[in-house]
Amino acid sequence: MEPVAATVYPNYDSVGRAILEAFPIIDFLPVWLVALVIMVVVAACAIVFILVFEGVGSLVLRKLAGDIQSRVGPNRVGPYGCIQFLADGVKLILKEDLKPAACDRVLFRLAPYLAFVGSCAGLVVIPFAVGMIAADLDIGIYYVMAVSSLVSIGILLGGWASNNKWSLVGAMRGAAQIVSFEIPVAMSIIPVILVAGSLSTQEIVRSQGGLFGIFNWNLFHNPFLFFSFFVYLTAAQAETCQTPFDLPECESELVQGFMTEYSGIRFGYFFLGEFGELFVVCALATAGYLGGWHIPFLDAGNLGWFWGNLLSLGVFLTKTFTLVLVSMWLRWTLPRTRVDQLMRMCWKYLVPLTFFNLLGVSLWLLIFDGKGIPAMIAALFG
Amino acid sequence: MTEPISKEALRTDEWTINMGPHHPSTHGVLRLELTTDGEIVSKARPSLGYLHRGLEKIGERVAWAQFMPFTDRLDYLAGMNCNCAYAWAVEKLAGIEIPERAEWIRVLVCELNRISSHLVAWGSFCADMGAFTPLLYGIREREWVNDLFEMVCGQRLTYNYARIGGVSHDLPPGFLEKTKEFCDYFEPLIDEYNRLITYNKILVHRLKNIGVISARDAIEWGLSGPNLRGSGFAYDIRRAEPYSVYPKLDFNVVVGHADRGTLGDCFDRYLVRIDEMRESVKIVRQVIDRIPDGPVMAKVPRVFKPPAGECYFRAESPRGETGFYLISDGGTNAYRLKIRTGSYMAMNIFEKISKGVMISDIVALIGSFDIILPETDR
Amino acid sequence: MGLREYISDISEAVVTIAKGMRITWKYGVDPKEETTIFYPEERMVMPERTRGFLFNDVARCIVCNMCVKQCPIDCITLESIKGADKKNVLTSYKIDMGRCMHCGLCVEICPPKSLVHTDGYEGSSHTREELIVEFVEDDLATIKARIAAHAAELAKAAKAAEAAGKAPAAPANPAGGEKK
Amino acid sequence: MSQGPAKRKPIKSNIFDVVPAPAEIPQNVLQKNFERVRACKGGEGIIEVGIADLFINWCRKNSLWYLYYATACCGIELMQGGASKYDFDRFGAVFRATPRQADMLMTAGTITHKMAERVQRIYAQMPEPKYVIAIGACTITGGPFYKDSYSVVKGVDLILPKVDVYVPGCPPRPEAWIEGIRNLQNLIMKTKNYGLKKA
Repeated sequence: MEPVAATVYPNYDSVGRAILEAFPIIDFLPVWLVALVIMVVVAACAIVFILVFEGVGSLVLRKLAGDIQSRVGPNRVGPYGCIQFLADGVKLILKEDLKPAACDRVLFRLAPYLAFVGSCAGLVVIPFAVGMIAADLDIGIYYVMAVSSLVSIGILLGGWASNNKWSLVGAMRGAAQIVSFEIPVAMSIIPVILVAGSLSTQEIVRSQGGLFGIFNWNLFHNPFLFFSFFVYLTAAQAETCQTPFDLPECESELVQGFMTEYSGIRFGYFFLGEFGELFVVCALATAGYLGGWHIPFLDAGNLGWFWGNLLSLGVFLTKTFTLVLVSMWLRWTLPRTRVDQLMRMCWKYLVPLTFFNLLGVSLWLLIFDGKGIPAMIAALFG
Repeated sequence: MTEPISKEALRTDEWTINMGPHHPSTHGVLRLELTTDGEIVSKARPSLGYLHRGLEKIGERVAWAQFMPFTDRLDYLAGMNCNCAYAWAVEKLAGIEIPERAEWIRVLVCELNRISSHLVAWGSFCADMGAFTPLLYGIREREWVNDLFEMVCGQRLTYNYARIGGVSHDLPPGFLEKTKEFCDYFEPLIDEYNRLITYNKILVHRLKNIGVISARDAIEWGLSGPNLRGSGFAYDIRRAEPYSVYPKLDFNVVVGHADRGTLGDCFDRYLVRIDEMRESVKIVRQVIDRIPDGPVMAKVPRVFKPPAGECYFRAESPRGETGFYLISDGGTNAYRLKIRTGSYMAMNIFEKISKGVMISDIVALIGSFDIILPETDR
Repeated sequence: MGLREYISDISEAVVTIAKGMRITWKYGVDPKEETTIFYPEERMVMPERTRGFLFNDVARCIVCNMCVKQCPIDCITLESIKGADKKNVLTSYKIDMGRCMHCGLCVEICPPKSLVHTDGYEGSSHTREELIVEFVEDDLATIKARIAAHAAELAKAAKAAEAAGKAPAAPANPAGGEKK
Repeated sequence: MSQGPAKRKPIKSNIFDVVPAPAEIPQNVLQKNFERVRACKGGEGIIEVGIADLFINWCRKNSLWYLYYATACCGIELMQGGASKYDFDRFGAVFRATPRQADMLMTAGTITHKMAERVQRIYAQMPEPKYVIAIGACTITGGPFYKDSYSVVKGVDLILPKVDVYVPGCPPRPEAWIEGIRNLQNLIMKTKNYGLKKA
């Protein structure tokens, strides 16, 4: 199936190619060296980005909590407390590295890295901008679903290795919750794949171009997709263990859940992993439903590669951060569900709804030949 | 074909989890020994005494008037109620008539303190349920009451305001206007709380049909206050055994009415507290309108020696019945001082109703009883 | 579960959550709703009756020992010696601020009202000993010397009175721990 | 009785005036005493810390996560201090539920002999560097329960290895807590971690 608006994208669909044109000397270096350098550079960029996002995110979380709760939040460190995360981070790194005497030492050390890596690995296929993606995999969505499961392994290992009953209960809850909610998350992203006809995230975003870059979003494609977006957000909220579904680490019940015994930077890894996953799911929602990096009323493809990438990156991040803010807003409003209610919600409400959506979208595509409502209206008016 | 798994093979082991004394949601230092099968609790045994400070013993060693500041520490969320209850008890023992204005002032501060206590109870209950914001809203409004109390007696939490024979200070100028202002400000907020979280689907589902106590059970286990009224039994000491000026005041006894689930569940106890705040505002408004002028302190000898005898006085505190049983041998201090508190009684029934609930519901149960540990351990 | 119930379940959840989020949104966007006092830069004006740390004006103290007796927890200790004119003179008046529970019983009973609650509340220290506050600033020798001088003065006055043959008015007591 | 949807008034949860603090906070009776006691001791030496230590200390001081540990009356003031009006979060102090992630133990409330062992265990569970603030009369000296109670620990410094700051009051106002936290921050800024050794 052809994309609805077949915008022709010029040659520079990746930053790497642009760099190759700028520095022709690269052609003469051995391939493995170039590949290694590119990999290291891209990984470093991703890590720096995610660390900055997590630092700023934690600050925004606290500031937002302050706003909602009629107070101000951190305001001592730098103007408006803007480098609070630096102080927190350095302090966490410098803390004593505590391990419980009876813990499983190897697994205890391994777990935080798994959780962190699992959340960061998703960044590989996030289409940040028109030509900015670490690897435009053909199986992009599938890849994200796969690597984000590493987080649940990290949680399970952490809870088990801590040798703490509260941690174990939290870990069990976490594993059950994340595994269960993978299904509604995956099922509510499949309609998007159907519309785009591809698993590649960049392809999905491209398919939403045209019509002023806003009316061809999958969100407005048809009523089922509109509904599917909210189902996805709900399920994603649960998959990333945010309130009201923060059962694995609920403070008032299981002291800190699977993180109870973690201190210092090991706790920091879990914390960062949680934020990283939040970013990944919100970025996926943006890419899948909100038009990704498409700049409203402007065609990113027709700008130069610098401005095109910069503007579309800004648009993409704005959309994603809006979703992150909504998630935090939910977090500071709602109480927490109970574990059996969570499971009931997943299996009795979300999973049937996603199947219903899937059926609806498939029928829609079959009947209307893959056209969305805005496209049909546009066709009506010429 | 595989054989069907027998029930024996599916048998799981129970384990014991220690909850507390330091746990974020045990409201202090309550310790629970949970025997659970996975998440299902088969037995929850409260273990008390981590805050046993010997208050009753202290009451026997210090002079009658000197015990007043210790009653603040008895139920720190409602110091005024304990203050006044102790003062009323000693006055009953010694047969002292206190001035009319002092009675009205005591009722005023007791009801204000009931509001502030229920605010924290509501807020911390919501925080136990995972919603952190209501706690801060509750405390934000409590600050206003704290300021009012600081104006009237000079302390935010440990008031020591009542005296044997009256109250320590008359109301400061402008206090009644400020209180009225608070009532006008606070009353619409209760509706806002309800919109914010009370009828939230998640909270309702967390609370309904959990920890059901029938009225009969509640009476048999000696519950009192909102915990008893949540079971639908309209027993309020302010009505059932009227003291002070409560007979002259118009207010309703709030009872649970099975709003969402079964009668006597956590949600009913929660709603009783919310509605009691409304009733308290109503009482405060009446007191502001009708408070008479006059002295606030009766003539009590400086070395106070009540006649030999005994008495029991009970008052309705936010946590139920706060009763002082006093025996005097005619000396300057009590021969025996026994305190009956609502939280301790709630701890008795805990083991009975916590069978078969989940770990999350244990937290809901603790929150719905609104226990205060110094009151339990004394 | 019927379909109607199923859908009403979902819609009820959405509606109640939206209601709650509207309220937090309102608080979140309105900066006027902030109630924080920026404490080190701003201070509240304390009401008149605030029971902050105790302060004894030792010049006016009559060493009646009432506060010591009234305190339920013995946090006030005082020492005194006999003065020249049969009145007690304070040599030491200590309050353990780390133990004081700010109940105000001692202030209420103080006959000359020399013991008062200030509105001070900031007093964090690094050691426990620093919290025991001594109100008499002079050391014992100074006070004794002052009493001796006063006694001598009294004796001189008495002698003068004897000489004059009439009772003189006693001079004011300078030894009550007057500030220098 | 005001029935129906009354219009909500703007939030104003303090009925007293709030004024800008004077340039020099008037010395109260306690601060005068500190000066006197320190003068008797000969004063504290000035500790010189290096630039790396300054940075580390700055980070530590601005990120004092406290343990949500409340036993009695002071616990309510802990909640009120962390809430809207006083907001410990301004100083980077947020509460953690588990001692493993806490930097600071604020012993809010009475410690009984039965509880003492638990407090020691909580302290042992905290990772270094850890700080202790003894809040309120009960944990400084036993306070109201010093004289007649048989079951109260007469001061938390008897059961813990060190107490950094004592905040008197019963309970101390949240402002006094903030002052205590700032006192601890000053103390942290003077610590020497790895240190440039003076020749």
